[in-house]
Amino acid sequence: MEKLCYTPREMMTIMAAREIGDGDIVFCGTGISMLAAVAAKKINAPNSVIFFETGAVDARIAELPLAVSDPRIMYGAAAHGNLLDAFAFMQNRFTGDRIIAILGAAQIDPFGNLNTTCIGPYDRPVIRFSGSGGGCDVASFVPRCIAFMQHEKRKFVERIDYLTSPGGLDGGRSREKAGLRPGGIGVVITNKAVMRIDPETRRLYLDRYYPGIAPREIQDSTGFAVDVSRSCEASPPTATELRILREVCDPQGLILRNRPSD
Amino acid sequence: MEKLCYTPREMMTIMAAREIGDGDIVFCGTGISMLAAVAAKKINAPNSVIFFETGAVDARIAELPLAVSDPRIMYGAAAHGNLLDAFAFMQNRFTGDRIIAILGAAQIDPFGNLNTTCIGPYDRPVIRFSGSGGGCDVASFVPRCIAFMQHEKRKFVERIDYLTSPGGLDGGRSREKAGLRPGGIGVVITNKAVMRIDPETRRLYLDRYYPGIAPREIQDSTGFAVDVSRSCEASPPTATELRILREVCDPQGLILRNRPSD
Amino acid sequence: MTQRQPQHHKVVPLTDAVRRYVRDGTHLAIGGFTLNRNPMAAIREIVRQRVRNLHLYAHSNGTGLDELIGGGCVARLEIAYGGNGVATPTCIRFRKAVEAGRIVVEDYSNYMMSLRFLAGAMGVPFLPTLSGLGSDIAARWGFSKAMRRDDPRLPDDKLIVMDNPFGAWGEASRVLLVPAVNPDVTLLHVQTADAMGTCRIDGLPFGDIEQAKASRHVIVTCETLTTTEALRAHPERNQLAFPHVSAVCHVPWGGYPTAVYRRYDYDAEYLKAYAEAAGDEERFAAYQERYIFGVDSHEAFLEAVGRPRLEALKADPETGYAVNMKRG
Amino acid sequence: MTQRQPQHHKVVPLTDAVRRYVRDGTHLAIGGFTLNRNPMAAIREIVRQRVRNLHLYAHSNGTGLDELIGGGCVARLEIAYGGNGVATPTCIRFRKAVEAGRIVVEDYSNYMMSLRFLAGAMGVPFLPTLSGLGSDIAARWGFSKAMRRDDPRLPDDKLIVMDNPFGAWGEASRVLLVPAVNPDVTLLHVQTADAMGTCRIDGLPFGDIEQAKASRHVIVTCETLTTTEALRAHPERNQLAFPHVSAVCHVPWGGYPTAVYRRYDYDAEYLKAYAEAAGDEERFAAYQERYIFGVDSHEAFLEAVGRPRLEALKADPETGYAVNMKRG
Repeated sequence: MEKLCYTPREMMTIMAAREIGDGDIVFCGTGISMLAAVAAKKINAPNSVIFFETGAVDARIAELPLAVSDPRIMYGAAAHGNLLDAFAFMQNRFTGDRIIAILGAAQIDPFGNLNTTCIGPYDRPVIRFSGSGGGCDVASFVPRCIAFMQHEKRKFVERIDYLTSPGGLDGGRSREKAGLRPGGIGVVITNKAVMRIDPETRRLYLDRYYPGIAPREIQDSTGFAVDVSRSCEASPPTATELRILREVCDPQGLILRNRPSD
Repeated sequence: MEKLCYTPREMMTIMAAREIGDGDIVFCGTGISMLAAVAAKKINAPNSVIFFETGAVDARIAELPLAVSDPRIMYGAAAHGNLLDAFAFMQNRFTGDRIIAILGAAQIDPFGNLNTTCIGPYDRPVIRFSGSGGGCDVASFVPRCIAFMQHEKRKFVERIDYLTSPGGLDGGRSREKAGLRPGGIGVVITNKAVMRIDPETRRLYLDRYYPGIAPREIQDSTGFAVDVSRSCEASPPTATELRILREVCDPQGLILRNRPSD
Repeated sequence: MTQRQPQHHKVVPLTDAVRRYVRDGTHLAIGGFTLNRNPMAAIREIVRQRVRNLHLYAHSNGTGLDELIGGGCVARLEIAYGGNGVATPTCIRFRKAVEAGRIVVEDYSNYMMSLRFLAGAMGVPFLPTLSGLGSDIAARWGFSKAMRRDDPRLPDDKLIVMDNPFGAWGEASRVLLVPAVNPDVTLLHVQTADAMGTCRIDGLPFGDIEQAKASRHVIVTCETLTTTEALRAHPERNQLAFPHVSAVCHVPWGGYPTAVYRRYDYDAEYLKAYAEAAGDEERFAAYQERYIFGVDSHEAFLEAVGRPRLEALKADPETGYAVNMKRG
Repeated sequence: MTQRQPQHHKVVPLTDAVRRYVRDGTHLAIGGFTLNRNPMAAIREIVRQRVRNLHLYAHSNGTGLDELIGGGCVARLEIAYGGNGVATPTCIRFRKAVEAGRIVVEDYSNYMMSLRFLAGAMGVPFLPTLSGLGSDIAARWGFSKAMRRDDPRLPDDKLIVMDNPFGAWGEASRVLLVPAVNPDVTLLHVQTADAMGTCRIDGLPFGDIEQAKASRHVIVTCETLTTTEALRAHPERNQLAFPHVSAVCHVPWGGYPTAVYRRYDYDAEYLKAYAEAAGDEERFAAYQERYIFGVDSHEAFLEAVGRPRLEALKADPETGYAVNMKRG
């Protein structure tokens, strides 16, 4: 079997696509999260349905959008709802329980809580990010959430500067005690590995490391202790996956080539 | 000046139409309440806007509707909202404060509370009526409400069997104390008279009796004591009012002739 | 979209859809309003299948409501209005059933019922309003505290009056909270749907969309079954996306004798005859025999009504109703 | 309708509408979302009129939000998201203003802001959600308790967490209540409006309708000013009826450089140049001089951009956007 070349970005996209089941309703943003959703639909989950917080359901994504308000997410949709409709769709348990969501963040902690708001004091931050958007809502409502992260120590931290989007809060049953529905971040897909939330401890552990990356390297890139004892090597993208991703999903390389950070 | 002939029904319609100011937003049901709204628009309030609890705003009413879901209230509307939109329009103080509403009822008490639910015990009524519909909501939200009533002792009662739509509740400041916005029924238009709520006592008093009807007759047809000391005779419909009402508003006599009770 | 997989294909015969989803004890909601766009074919099928003990949630579903009650299908009813405007100020089988104590009824206002469906659709336990404070709707319950405690499908309280936790914010000292409704099934009749279940309603949507989104299952009957492609050329005009829908049934005239905007008007003559029959047990039984039990399908029902009579109701293309139709 | 009285005629020049309704200290909301249908002409006019101390309510109004902050118009901001997706992950003038402490900001989620507008539109003091429980959005306030107490335009609490008064009904033990927002003015840019103010939006309406209904005044700018008759042939497609609207301004390309579905696409080149200029004080001043202060009207702005550039953005009739437009 010939050895395939692929980028970490391609690996991340395929790892996320594999999380999506056929018939799942997929919530995503733009960039790599949308590319993963499109890849799932073209590769392993043809009946999956993509929707956006702006209210478009199952649009015909002929060109990759640059924002969730891009007119490219409006064309050919089943319906054009509004923001309220989109979030109610997730909060409602009949539809919400069928959703899998993909989010990104600036910081994540061991319990899968996300920060997309700021670094430093809230009232006078050193760095201000965009803020929650729909992130807090999605992480509150959706049973299965995937986070995309760059694997760096300053991003995987023991304590995030601002808890924008709730994961397991302080671990244990603290999420349920706060009144949140079960769910939040269950999987973190990085440029080096796939981490998952342990159902008991509610902490992230290393599930899969990418070919060529040692579990030790994962620990070194993570700002908190990670259980690596259960990990094994991830299956790399197949030739078919890569072909569809490159030729069908992003033929212009809008996400795969041009936009290394989001 | 020649003496005009008119029916009590025509008198009621015109008395209600005169309550409507130009630019008012008019909430009405079907039957005589809609006819009054249409008459106001054609006679004295050309800028008034009619809307219905079903969500149609400013429809082109070319034929009189038999229900607020009649397709005749959909044609030529500014927008087709839903039930939630229609009630929010009344609860919202920017729009709600511009609304005048016309309601009907089976019973009314001295404080202008309405019963459209039942006669007898609630759990096993002697007579069951249609229920609130939007009546309770309208009476709760709208600052100026008109009630159409047949003037009979069994309908004007000291204590109504079921308080469906709140007026002044127990009088005094009890409406405000309950948490309701100011408003509710302020005017009652019957086949004999126009009664109004006194701003101090919050009780109905006789404002105008129709030509040919003595104040004593009003008291005799009312199941509670009515202050008639401030009353005077109502101005009958003018020739112009009658002509427009008969020829323009209800040329087929759908309401003026065929439907004596609603 | 064009090579959509079978998983999203939901077209089934109406009899099958009703048999599968509407059972003894089902908590049911129906779309439409008084004499407009009631899912009448689906309702007649429920009556024909002699479903019993339905728990019905209604705002103002006059015609459909009365047929279901008349069919003996309803045990419990949460309702805002049982009537048809001036056409039939109070639904007659509804009135008789309440007066005879044959159904347990609990009253709300139209806005309260709308909010309860919206709460269900949103996935929140309740929504607030300033309506009904001080009224008997707030004070008197149709379902007792004991009955509520014993039934996990009912909230423990009919509604709750609460001081405004934000002080005087919003010019409200107090609010009334109404609990969410989540029906097992909602029946909708719409002008247009596709095989996946996306729906387009022309004219007023009433409470249909919130009712549908609040429900575990939605059965849609439609005048026109069209292609997914055609519906998606204008997504702005589709109010309900397919993930909410369980079954789609192609049932032309499925709203008859209520009106379907831009398609056909209500049949005033039928409604009047219905109201007259409803007042008398024998005549009502004859009515049911003629139009429900004596016909084995919606198509047979339409034959019993007669095609020329249906043709006369066809909507004028400009106004959306049958202009100058006899209604007196 | 055709002989509608002057009372309902609301067409005014944009400069007049802004001068009349948008003042120092106004509580303002703007329609659109990130790089779509922001009311950009109205926003540039506000910047040009050097309005100060605005209290801005935003869900995710990226491009418009950043221009208003960049123009020094905003003192306080309640917001869910300040960015443009992958086009500009964080709005740069927004980021700089927050980091420099030039504006006071309070964070919400998109759903919370949407619910707050909905509460304002409904006329209720608050709405409940299960979002944000346990988060810092609930725990950390941008506006202090003292600041809230001193300002009758602010609710006393940012939000309130409450036990579910209906027990476990709705599968919720607890809810988060968000207070209503009622802006003084909402600015919307829509595809079509009539002189009375009825609006038709093609494509996603975002939060526009709730924002408008929550507001005391609404200024609408539109691509096309059409007749009342034309709009009313299809009332289903009109999302906002005229009673909510105070002023209508006919402003073709009024959403540029954001996209207006079925009309034109966003101008990726302009947005990129904006983002680059926004990072540097001198370059940003030059940008503002060129496109805002140095032009005295929207028409002059369009000339500064150049007609051929606008033409290239025109939407393809099928997809509603500019197919294969250069966006890298």
